Amino acid sequence: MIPVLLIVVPILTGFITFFIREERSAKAFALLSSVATLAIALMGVLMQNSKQLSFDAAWLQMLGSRFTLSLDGMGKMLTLLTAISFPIIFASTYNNKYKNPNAFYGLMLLSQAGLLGVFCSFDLLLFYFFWELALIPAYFLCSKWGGEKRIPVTFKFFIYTFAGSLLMLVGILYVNFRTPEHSFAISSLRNLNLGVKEENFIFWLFFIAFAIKMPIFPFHTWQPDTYEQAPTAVTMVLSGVMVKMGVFAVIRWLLPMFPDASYRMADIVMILAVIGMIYASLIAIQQDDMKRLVAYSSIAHIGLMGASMFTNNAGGIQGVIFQMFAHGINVLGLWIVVDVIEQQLGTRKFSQLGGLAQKAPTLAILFVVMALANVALPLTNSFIGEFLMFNSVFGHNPWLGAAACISIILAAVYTLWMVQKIFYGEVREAESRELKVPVNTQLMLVILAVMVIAFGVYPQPMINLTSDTVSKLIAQIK
Amino acid sequence: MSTTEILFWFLSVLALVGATMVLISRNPIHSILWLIVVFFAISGHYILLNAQFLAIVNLIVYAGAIMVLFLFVVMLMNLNSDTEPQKNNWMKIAGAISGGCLLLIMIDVVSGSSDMQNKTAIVKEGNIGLIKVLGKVLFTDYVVPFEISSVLFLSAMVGAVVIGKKEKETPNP
Amino acid sequence: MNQFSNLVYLVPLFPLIGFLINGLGRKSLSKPLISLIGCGVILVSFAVSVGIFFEARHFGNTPVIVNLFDFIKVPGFDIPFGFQVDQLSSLFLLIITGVGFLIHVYSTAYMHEEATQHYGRYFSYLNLFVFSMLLLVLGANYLIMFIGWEGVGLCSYLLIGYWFKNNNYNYAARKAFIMNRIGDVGFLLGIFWILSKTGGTLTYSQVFAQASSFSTFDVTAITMLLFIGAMGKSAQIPLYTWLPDAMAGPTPVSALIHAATMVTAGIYMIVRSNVLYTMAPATQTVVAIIGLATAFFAATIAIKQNDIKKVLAYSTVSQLGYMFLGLGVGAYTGAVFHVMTHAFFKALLFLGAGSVIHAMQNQQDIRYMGGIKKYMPVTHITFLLACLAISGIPPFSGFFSKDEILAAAYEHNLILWVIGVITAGLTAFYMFRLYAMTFLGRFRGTHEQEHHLHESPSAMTIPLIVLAILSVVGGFAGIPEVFASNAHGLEHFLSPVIAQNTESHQLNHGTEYMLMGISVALALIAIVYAWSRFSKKPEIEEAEGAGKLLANKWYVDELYDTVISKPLLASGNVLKNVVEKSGIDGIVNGVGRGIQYAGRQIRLMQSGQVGNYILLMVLSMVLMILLVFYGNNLNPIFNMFK
Amino acid sequence: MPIQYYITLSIVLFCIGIVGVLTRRNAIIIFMCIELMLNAVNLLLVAFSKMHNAGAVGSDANPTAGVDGQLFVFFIMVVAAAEVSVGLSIIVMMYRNTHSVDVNFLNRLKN
Amino acid sequence: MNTIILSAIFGVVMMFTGIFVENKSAYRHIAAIALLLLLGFNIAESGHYNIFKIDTGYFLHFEKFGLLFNSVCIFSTLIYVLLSGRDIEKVGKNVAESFALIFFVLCGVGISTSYTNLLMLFLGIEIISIPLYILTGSEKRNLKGNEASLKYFLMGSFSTGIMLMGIAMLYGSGGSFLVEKLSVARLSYLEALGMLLIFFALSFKVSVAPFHFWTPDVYDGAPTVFTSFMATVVKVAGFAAFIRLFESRYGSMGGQTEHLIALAIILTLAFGNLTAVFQQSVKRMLAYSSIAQAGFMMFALFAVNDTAKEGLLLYAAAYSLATIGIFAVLAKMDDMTFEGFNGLAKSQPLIAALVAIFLLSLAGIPLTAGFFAKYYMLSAIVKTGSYLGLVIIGVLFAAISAYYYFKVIQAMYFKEGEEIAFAPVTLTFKYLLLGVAVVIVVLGIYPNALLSLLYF
Repeated sequence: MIPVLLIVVPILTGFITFFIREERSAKAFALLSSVATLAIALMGVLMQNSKQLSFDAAWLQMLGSRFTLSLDGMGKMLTLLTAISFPIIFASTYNNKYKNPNAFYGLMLLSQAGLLGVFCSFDLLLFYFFWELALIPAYFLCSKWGGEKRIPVTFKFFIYTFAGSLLMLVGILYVNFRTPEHSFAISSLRNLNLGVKEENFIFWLFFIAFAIKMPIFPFHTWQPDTYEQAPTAVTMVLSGVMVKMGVFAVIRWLLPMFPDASYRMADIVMILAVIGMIYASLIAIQQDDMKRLVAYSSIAHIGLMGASMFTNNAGGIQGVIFQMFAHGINVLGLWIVVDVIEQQLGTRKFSQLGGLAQKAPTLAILFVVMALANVALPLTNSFIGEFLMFNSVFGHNPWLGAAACISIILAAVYTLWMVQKIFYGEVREAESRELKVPVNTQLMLVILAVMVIAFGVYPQPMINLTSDTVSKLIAQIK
Repeated sequence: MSTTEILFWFLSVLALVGATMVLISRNPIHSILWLIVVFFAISGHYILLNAQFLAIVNLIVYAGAIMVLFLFVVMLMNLNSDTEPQKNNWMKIAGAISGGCLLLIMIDVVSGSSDMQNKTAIVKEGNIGLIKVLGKVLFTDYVVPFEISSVLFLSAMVGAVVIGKKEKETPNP
Repeated sequence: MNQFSNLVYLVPLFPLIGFLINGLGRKSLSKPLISLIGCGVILVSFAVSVGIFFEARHFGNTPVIVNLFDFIKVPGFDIPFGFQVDQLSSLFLLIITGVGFLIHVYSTAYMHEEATQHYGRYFSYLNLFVFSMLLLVLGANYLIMFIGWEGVGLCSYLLIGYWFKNNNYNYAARKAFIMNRIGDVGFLLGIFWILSKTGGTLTYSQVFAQASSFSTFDVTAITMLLFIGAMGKSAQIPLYTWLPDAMAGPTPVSALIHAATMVTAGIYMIVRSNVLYTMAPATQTVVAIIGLATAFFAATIAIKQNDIKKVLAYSTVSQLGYMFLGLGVGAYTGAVFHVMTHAFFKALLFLGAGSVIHAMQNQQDIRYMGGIKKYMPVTHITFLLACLAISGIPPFSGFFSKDEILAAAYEHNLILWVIGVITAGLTAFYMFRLYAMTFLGRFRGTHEQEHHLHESPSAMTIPLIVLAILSVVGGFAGIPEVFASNAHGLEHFLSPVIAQNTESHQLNHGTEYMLMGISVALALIAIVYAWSRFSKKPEIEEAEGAGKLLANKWYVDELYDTVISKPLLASGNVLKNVVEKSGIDGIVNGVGRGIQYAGRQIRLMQSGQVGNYILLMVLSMVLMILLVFYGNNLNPIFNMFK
Repeated sequence: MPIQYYITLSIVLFCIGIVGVLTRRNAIIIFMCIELMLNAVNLLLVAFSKMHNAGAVGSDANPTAGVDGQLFVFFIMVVAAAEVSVGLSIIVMMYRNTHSVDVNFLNRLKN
Repeated sequence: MNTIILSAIFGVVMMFTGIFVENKSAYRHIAAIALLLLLGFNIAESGHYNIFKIDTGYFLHFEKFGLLFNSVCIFSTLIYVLLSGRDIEKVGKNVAESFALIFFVLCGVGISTSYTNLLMLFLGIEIISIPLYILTGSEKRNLKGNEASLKYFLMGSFSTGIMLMGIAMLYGSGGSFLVEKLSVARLSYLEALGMLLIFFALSFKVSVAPFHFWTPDVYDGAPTVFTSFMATVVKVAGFAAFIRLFESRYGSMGGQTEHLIALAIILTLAFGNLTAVFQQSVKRMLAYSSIAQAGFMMFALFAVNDTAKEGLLLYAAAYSLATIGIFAVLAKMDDMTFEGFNGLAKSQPLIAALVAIFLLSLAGIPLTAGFFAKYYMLSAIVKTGSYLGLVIIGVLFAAISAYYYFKVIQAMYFKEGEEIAFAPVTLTFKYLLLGVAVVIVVLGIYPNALLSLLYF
């Protein structure tokens, strides 16, 4: 029942929110709803092997699809991430004003439902449904409430990801056709028996869709623009949770379905991913806009996950899953700070910022914590994931691992550059405006910072959470 | 060469010449007249094939009714070779060439068809073309399409009324 | 029995608590309270460390390992969050907490003028620094060491950039962090390599136990990668340029970085991994050569520096080079010994320099000092003692430790020894150049500065005195056999952690005396020359020729800038503006534009003229009939879609 | 007569009709050419009808074989008549509005 | 048979209504009631209830698929009349006749979905076409309408000629007009050529490239209400006729047939989608998009299996309903360019939302019927086990199609416009539109709601 509740609660409340015209009520309602979802997700995480964790009902029997939802370790991890992110987003941006708040919050909740659905579904067609359900509200959110160039940019994002999804749809149809019982259930898809050529081909159909979503070089160009133009609350969803869909999907679907093709293609994918890491990092160094910098840094981080997924290494995959969570938390923190600065000072350009540490020391400290997590400093949560991932990449191919490690250095370069430009140095004359960090935002940042450190110091419970998924997966691949 | 064959070739040549003249005549009225010639030739073929009913209907309906209608319209509009719009030459050439290609290909394909080798159409005999036979089949087996074609006529009638009736406003741009 | 050692987690815990209290309460706590907490926690750690140190004598070959919890445990590997207490780590604990405590005390006076809030921030950073360093030396496996390793990098970043309004300081801080990161990547890769060989463990005891099964290539690779890490952290060629720049931080921080913590991490790590290094002679050679080169190279630069802290910084680099030379020739104990003595006198030097700077109102250029001797007697005496110690004059501590390394080098290769001794001479020269220009001769600063010149408060002088005593007597911990019967106390103490000590006992006493004699003589000549020359005629004008080359640090910074930074930034720019915009995004947008273009062109077929439409239809009919009846030859094209 | 003759004849007529459609601009002539195409089909159908009847001649199996071909021709004529009435009224309507029967005269709808 | 006869009768009834009833708005009510009856009797026929006991074995055969298809068409027409009835009244003077013609078209649809004889195919297609020529030109004073009508008529008759030639050749080869007598495997060139010619002609009717040229011009020129009808009910009926003929029989077209159809599909998708991208007018864009959608429906023809037929049914419903909905809204607007939609979401939030749902359905976004329609089509091809490339091309073009559909959504939601000239709509209109959207969403979540009717 838990996964059903996870999806139904945001959908229902999302629709209800559409009808709450009054701004403050809409906000409060959305926040409440997301907290309720968080409570459900926590219940799910705490439950062990309970029957409550899965749900199965007839749906499209003619097509062989069933309404199958379930929460395994990885699912728990990501539903938890989603469930945590939304209250934090709502709370930290509580003071922001949006036109048509009812639609804004309603769409946000719908997209949350889509995300949760993606993480819970164990039926490939159902998965596809939620995959799209998460996309459409995001499209509307970005196009309606975004920046100046929002319409063309978001449109590109939409068409790009939509094209990817459609390719995946072809793949889905094909694998469904090739299962003996024409089923979409993960259990039968695991036993696909495809020829070498066709498996490779179908692998790419799926992978491109996922790669666009993640995004992996060279499918990434939609991402910086979209992050830049989207309203920051939506950017948080996009980069905190939504990009994880691609990574998640690879682990949940791609690897078990096409273990052989994954093995054959591992090198190509990993090389692409590693190129992307360095490439994105180098570009990040040259950015003048906070959002774009974080966006490129996100590409670099995801690149590592992309490389590590294909290493066939339990530790590596565990690292990827852990890192999905960790990266979600960290990047959320970064975006919150970006949002505060943008809301209060009206700019995101480094060239117009400086010396904010004098105006808002607490914000500076919290931002530095997030920045350090972004460079994967030990005892922050992302170190754990990155350590496991680098290790697996290195174990797969030392040269590739070494090349990937360059990004560790570059990450430090651009992240510290950003910290320095924004918070250090003298206060800019042009920006003598007040910077008052609202209490709610600060509180959320503190929560995030605590999580960053806590999971960095004591990650084992989270790692244990996903061990079942990984061991199953590895057993399947081997 | 028997009489039938002579007749066949004569009618064929007549039909082809008539058809050709339809499209090269500059004056629409001439075209219509040549088309009537073609219809007569085709009716001649029908008679040769002992399909008297169709031969007569063809003359009455086509050469008689339809062509007269055409003639009326052309005369109503007072069309003649001076007002005749001409296509530019390359369009004509392109049209002729593509039509010719189609002709060549179709002939080639059909002549390669094995089941049409050594088959003949019976001329001058056989009674299926007679009114008696046709009428019987038409009103027994073919009554359904016969009735349904009335719907066609109804709609054509409605159409002629709807479109043909004169309205008084000035045309919209 | 091991009651202290089992409480080892208290040692890093107290600085951590201090960090948290001072960090979170920096706005509400008063300055004295902050000082009390900041120093107190270190003192407690020191007390525990002393207890541990005395227990550690009796450990023998079985270190105490305290595992707190599973840090990372996945199929494939298992890394606990554990501490290892043995002779080596207990010694380092003592140095870190001991010297660290003195520096803390010193800071209370030195930083007194800062606003309370920043004062609290400063102490919390210092505590964090000590905490990280303690983690580094206490870790029972390479990962925990790495945590501390990166942690000290972070703290150095925070402390160097402590005055964050100054962008130059920020650049220096960033440079330190990034240079360290480069080394860290090497270290990390080394860790991965170890992991791939040991099947998932990083715990020292297990790694070393399995080391014998590693191939030579693996061991060489691992040790080289680890050494890259050490290069970054301990400022060896080519990753040393951050250290002189790190002078941007407050002077006590420099003392902390250079003396007790951070830069010695590389030495510690290699000594800790001595089992591996001993198995990789190729790496050892590289370590020795790089160490020596750094020692010499930095010493040459130090000769021409005019910033009091810069001279000391290059001397640190040079001394670290010595230590690596020791490691490279297998004198692990010697290296540790030198770390220890260096900690004493270098801390003393920096704190002394800080005292001078404090008195001179932040004037750091020695060309504008001179004759301070009479104003600041305590500082003067202690500084002189430190200079003698670093120059290797017996019986000061530096003599013994440097001698041990040189002796080992001599045994290894004569050339190493020769360059080592020359470097020692250079060391003596630039130290006394510094000493003479600062304390001797005539005061060259402004009147106002002269007016303010007076001895520092006792919170600063007492640590100086304590350190001075240690600098003088510290050498007896590892006194060579030539002088005493129960010699090499340190070596005996450390012997359980050092698998195979190649240090010579074979050198006969005659040779040993000769070596000592030569180096001491050279040092004395240099001292006398420097003293006499610079006390009378200070070097005030700009350097020229070779001197300019040295004064500009061999233009290494500029070289790095052109060879690494600029190309990196330029490539970033090219990627951003060309590859990304026109290349990849260009393709993506090009597809879109191509579709629009195709749409525009195709729509022209829609000419609006029936004739054209029918013509196109007839033509396509022709083509399609052709395709169906004559199209067998086209099959390959269509099969592409299958 | 060999059926091939008839087939060839009607295809030639049919294609002449097509060429007419392609080369003329007068809507009425184009329409006439379409009628020509229909007549070619009619001729072919009748010929086929007699061809299929050939097997039945002299045997009692199916004396009316081929009769549906001729009936089909009848229906084609029916439809043609209906089409003519609609078509001519459309042409007349256009002529009333534009005083032209040129099919290219009106081409506001394009692209 | 109920549908065919009743729709003819209702057509006549509508003609007489025109004579005896003065009140124009009564026509559409009568038409709606008639359609409801028609729908009822058509459904009754699925339950083997016939009013007329006529043996039609030789010409018509009524089976589940055809009847269900009729139901979809009649239902769509009903929705169409309800939504756009007022707009029909505004076109020309002969309103009752327009309704009558619509009924005659439905009669043709009934024939097209159940013929077993090529003669009936011919008659059915003609019964559909001739009223459409008239409807297209029913705005007599509108030159665009004149042009569209003339073009449609000339090209339509031309394609009829082609089809007849094909039928004649089939007759020559097989000696019969019965569909079932057509050989499954290719026997003779004559027959193959005949099939090919019929293929061309039917491609023309359903606007498959390269025989699609009439479509944009005619749809654009015709009065918007009738475009709506033509683009939906008539088009899908054409497909029903198409698939009925070619079902399991297209082997008789010759060896390269698969390739031919694949080529036609690719061309159709390319022409439709690429040209639609560039359009400025929503109406014309919808015309091109209908070509693109035809490309997708052609997948059914390519695959000809059960999935394809189910899919075609679903496609017919999804596509018709969504398009009718959009056209109904479009007919209320003066400015039919994309700019005309700017800011619609503000002035007409509900209608904008519903139009968005229709567009999403056309684009094939999940949770709308359009998704499953496309899904079935793709699935049908995948089930043939080959030609995966075709499927990929299909989805890529589907992605392009999202481009122009979303342009409308963008205009409605994200762009600011001046006050929109939007004809006042009744509450009924809104609720009806809402109902259509609900049907689309229900089919998008549970397509079996429609498809299971095929099997019970």
